[in-house]
Amino acid sequence: MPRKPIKQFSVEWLQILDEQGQPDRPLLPALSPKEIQSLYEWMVLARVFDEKALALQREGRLGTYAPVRGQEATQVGSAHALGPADWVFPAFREMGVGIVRGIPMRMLFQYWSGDERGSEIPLHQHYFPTSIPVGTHIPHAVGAAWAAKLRKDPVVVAVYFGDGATSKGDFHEAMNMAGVFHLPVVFICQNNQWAISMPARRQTAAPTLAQKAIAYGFTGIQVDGNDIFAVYKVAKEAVEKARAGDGPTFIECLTYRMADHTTADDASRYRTEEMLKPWIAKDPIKRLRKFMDIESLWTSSYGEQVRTEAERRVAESVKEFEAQPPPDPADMFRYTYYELTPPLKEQMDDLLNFLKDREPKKE
Amino acid sequence: MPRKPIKQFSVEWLQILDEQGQPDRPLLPALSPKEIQSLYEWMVLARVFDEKALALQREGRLGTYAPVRGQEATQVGSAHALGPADWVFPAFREMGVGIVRGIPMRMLFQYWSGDERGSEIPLHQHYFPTSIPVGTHIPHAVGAAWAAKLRKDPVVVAVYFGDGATSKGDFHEAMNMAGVFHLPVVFICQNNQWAISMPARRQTAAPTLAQKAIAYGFTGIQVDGNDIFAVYKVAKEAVEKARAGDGPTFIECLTYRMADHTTADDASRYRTEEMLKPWIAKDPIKRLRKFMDIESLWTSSYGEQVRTEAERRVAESVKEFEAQPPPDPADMFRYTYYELTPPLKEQMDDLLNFLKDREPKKE
Amino acid sequence: MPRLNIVQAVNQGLRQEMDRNPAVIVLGEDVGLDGGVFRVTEGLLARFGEDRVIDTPLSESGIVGIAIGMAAYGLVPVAEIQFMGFLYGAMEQLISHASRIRTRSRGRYHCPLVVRTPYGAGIHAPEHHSESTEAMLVHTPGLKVVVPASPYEAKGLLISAIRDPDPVIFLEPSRIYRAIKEEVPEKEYSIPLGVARRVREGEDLTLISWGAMLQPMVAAANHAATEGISAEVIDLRTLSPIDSESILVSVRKTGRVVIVHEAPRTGGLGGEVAALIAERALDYLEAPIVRVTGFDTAVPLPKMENYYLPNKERVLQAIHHVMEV
Amino acid sequence: MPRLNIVQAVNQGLRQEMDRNPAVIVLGEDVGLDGGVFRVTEGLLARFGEDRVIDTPLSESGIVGIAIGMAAYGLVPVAEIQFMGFLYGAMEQLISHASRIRTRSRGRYHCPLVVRTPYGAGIHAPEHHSESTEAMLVHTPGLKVVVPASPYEAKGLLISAIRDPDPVIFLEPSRIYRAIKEEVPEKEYSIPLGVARRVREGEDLTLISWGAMLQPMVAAANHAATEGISAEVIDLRTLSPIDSESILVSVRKTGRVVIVHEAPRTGGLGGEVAALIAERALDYLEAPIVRVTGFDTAVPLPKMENYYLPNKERVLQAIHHVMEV
Ligand SMILES: Cc1ncc(C[n+]2csc(CCOP(=O)(O)OP(=O)(O)O)c2C)c(N)n1
Ligand SMILES: Cc1ncc(C[n+]2csc(CCOP(=O)(O)OP(=O)(O)O)c2C)c(N)n1
Ligand SMILES: [Mg+2]
Ligand SMILES: [Mg+2]
Repeated sequence: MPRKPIKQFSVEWLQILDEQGQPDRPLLPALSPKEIQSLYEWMVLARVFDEKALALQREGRLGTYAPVRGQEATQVGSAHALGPADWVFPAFREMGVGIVRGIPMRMLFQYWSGDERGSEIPLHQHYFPTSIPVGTHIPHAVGAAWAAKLRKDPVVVAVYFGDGATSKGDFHEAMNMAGVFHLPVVFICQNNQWAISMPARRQTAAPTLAQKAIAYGFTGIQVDGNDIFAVYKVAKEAVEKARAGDGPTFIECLTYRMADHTTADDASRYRTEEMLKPWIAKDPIKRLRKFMDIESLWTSSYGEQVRTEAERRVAESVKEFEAQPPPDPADMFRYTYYELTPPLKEQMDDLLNFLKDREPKKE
Repeated sequence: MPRKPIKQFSVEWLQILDEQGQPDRPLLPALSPKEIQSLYEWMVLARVFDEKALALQREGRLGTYAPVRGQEATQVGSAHALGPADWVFPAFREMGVGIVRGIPMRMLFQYWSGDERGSEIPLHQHYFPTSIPVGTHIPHAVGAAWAAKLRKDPVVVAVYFGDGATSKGDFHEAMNMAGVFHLPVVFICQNNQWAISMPARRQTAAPTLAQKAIAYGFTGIQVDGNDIFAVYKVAKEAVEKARAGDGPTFIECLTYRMADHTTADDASRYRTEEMLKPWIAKDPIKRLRKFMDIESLWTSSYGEQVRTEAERRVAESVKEFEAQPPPDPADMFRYTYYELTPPLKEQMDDLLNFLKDREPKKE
Repeated sequence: MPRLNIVQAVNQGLRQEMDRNPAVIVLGEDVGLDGGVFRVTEGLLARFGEDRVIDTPLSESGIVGIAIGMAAYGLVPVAEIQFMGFLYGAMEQLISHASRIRTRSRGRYHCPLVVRTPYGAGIHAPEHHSESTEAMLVHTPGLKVVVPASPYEAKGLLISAIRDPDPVIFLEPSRIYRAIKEEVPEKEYSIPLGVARRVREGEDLTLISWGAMLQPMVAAANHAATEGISAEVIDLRTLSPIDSESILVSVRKTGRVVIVHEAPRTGGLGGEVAALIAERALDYLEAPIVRVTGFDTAVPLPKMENYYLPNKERVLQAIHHVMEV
Repeated sequence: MPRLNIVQAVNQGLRQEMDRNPAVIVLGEDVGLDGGVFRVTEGLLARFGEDRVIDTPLSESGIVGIAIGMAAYGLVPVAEIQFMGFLYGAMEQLISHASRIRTRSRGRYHCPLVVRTPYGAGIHAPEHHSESTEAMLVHTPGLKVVVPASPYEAKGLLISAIRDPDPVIFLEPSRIYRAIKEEVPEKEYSIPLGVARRVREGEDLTLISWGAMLQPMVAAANHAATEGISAEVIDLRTLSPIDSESILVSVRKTGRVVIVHEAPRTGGLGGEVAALIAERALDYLEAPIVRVTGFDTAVPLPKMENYYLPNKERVLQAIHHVMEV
């Protein structure tokens, strides 16, 4: 039946480094050797942090933890594209982003130990506290972008979320508003191909997540999320476009969750070693290392030194984290409102009196 | 920057009758002259119903009412594509669909008079009661389609909603699930270009609503919603496709809300006569009439007869509607649960005792 | 002094706060050109422009969600949800985020957001236009909940709500939007949140309510006066944090209580009020506490809503009941 | 008889109902291959296949929304929401639709839907994994709300919930999912909804709770017994419709009441229970009603959740308090 095509759309894909670290040279972003090294160092730091967090969790020194492993290029590459005045709205698996933004690792450990003081992130880092309900923080980013635009601040807002988040209503409402209001937001979707046990291909019938942006009238692009140059380059362009007033971009970073969903999960229930294996070969840190090797930016002594330094910093942070005094039960009441309301004041006094004669109960 | 295009999409448009009623003949759907006449008759009936409802509302005999005017081709054309066993999930402006499905007009009047008995639609009509919260009924349609599929019933589910509804999270979650589960649903979006005072171009940055289906991995198409043949044809194909197990379709019917949003609205606050004028020329009933004229299916005496018959039927329905006894206050309690719970039983008895000695208060 | 209705009083309060503080913005469905379906935001678009008066897509969760982001960034958004029955779509944003941004960040961020929404039955509207689920919001720590019952109150409480550094849900009783006119000072003034209002002094019993239910309650109190019953009438006006002191002072004086609300009885805020009294003023009670409320049903469509809604007669019946004990 | 924990008991109940009635289906996030994050649906996919055990996208509103459509068509969907803290996204579907399909259609359609969700604090989980906002659901006419407090109860109540022709929210206290094992009959049995359970007979005071709070309450009652205080313990188990008769019978006997819940105090269901008593058993009360509850704050992260949660000592303190009056 002859129907008239009235609109055409296409979704593009970008990869710069192949699995062997071989670059498509004309595509390489303008990064100095030093910058490239620092990208590598961030990724290693994120990896070491992650490994330490898992170890602490196993020893009962941390609560449930959501590992980053495999997503370091996506996180470090995109975070590096942001300026210090830009704002970040993370979900819960963004420790790599947090580390690049300069959030003290001590606080990240604290957060995952179940201590609220880990969310007391200094304002100047423009890094919003962790949002647990999947996808629900995406509108916050859009609202902040409106505010920045209204204030004429040259600020771009980046919001991070996963493949699972794209199914949630709030993703839709926020994306749509970003399109309508033409806001300076970069949507960074880490398609790590799993939402707990749900593979991405059962999360949606769309063959790419990038094409979801078509519904909102702006560009979506898919990049190799294990290729830090591709991620950085696309993110940088999106940030510049947003800063120039040219509206939002949706970036699907195709990557892989190499670990369990969280320490409370057992991925072997729903995925095989076979499924994981190809992604070990695609490890984003390995890939950059291969490239750096080719470019003579990497030696084994440099590699060792980076690892050792990361371990030292992480160990230091663990020490700081574990040196924190226990939280004050009054804190539970203090931050509910600007001022304690009369009912809260009463409840706080009741609890404090109750505790006065008793050891705080521990389980 | 050379990015590799990996996916292409296009959105198509269908019109069969132009504004003068001139058909693109090869595209004409296979409809007998009698069927064409009955489509015309349904549209006129919907129009007459609508006019009567507005008149009744002005006289205080009906409550707030949401007029259909302008959307008759969209509603009648798509409803005609459904079989009697198919299910319909309407929003609130679907009186044209309801009439084609055989819902007694008496009940439609009742509903809009604020009488719940107007929603007591016979089950065999497979027409779900009106859903007021915009977009929130779309998942119901998807769920019913799953059930039908599970039961192996050859049933297709049609769900109606407006342009405004496409911004709501539930639209997104439902569309996505329909795609993932490959369900027999036809999404019929009546883009009447207004959501109360919001023009469709401010509802979304997407130039068509049809392209929203790309996000969910199935086909979206835009049709001229004032062209009953185009609507019917596309709907029919979508219904057959769904019935064949080939999944959902999203149909954007581009039409126009010719009246106020509801009788509580005053469209002159946000749109001018100038904006409305072109759409008067595109009136869907006029257009079919012109075509029928060309085809010698329409004479002025036929036209008059159709109108008179419609008026008679509507007048009859008004009579039936106004002959209904007042509702029984106990009904308020009866349908909350299958059985009256003890608290409800008590509350009902309290009210009935209270009322026994008093005239029911009227305002 | 000009006599205004609630719509006009809220409109004036909004305009004055927007004049005073450039961080205050308004957003919602049809709040711009249309001036809101009840005309509460009329004229604001013309005065403040599209940057500060934002017509949004049809997205309740999105409206509240973006308002949270705006607030975190430093604006003071006043979001309109067209009817309380459509607020449920935004519950996750309210409960999981708006109410917790402050505590989650230990005070680094806060959320000085106001969500205005018409609420309550009695306007002969379709389904979902008559909700009064204020109890759910009151049960959400971190939110404040305010309900004005007259034009003067509306303006003063709205101004406080906008200036409050925490998220405030501002429920506007649509049934009396235009039903009452009273003198409303042209200049800005505020009424503190968290403080109930004694509408009528009395000795024999205490009547407690808020919003549109004040009217039948006061009518019943006036009628009772003709029978020699002296009723004290309290308008809670801030439902969260609740002013238990004012309630208790009155109940300790009168020893008898009738609570009136239009929400369904079970789980309504009347239970909380009764519980406060049963905890703290039990010894003063001379009669069982009586609640006059909506029923545990959906609010029926207009043809039956007057059966649903508490009215003067039902309140009066309750007054007689507690006085007879 | 096999000794099961709550997870196993619910699993067995689900399996048996699915065996018995082909219209019963299960849907939710990770309910298939993964067997649910708490393993409650373990083995169901293998037994019943993908048509009846449906792994859904991450869409809480969609899950409840499609379940409503399924139910209207004739299925009996049992939807899992992964944690109660994610139920808020489905509030609009629950309040505006699930609870009203029957009344809206005057009984033509109904909605025999069960929404299961783990609820409550005490599992050392991240934010939003510790919610207990049952009061909001109880305040929604048309829903039923059920909370089992032990494995035996869990299976019997679940089977009733599935067979109930109305929408039932089934709240599973995650804190005691695996903490209690008890004998659970292999064969199917049901426990009627709407009827409270007397867990312990007593004369001096009545303790009322539900869910995971039963445990500290019973522990406190046992301790009080060693002090010569005889506490009657009531497990409400169906929160809506509430079994006021059982409450009143007990209170009329004992004259003293302590209500325990982990939800924030203000607007919690304890208020409703207290109000029922203040309305109907005031004359029997010998002491003020006392509520031992969570605080009016968000549930804190694990490091502080034990400060938040009512425990045996706090209940005991309340017992002493009401006994001293
Ligand atoms: C609204 C909501 N529903 C369910 C959950 C439980 N949950 C936590 S993470 C997760 C999967 C998220 O998948 P994705 O968005 O892809 O992020 P990823 O975990 O892969 O980083 C689920 C279902 C939640 N946190 N929030
Ligand atoms: C969730 C929700 N929000 C707001 C409203 C108020 N409202 C009723 S109709 C409408 C506009 C709907 O626009 P559209 O979906 O295009 O349908 P149309 O009215 O054009 O038929 C709005 C905002 C509502 N009913 N439901
Ligand atoms: Mg993922
Ligand atoms: Mg429209």
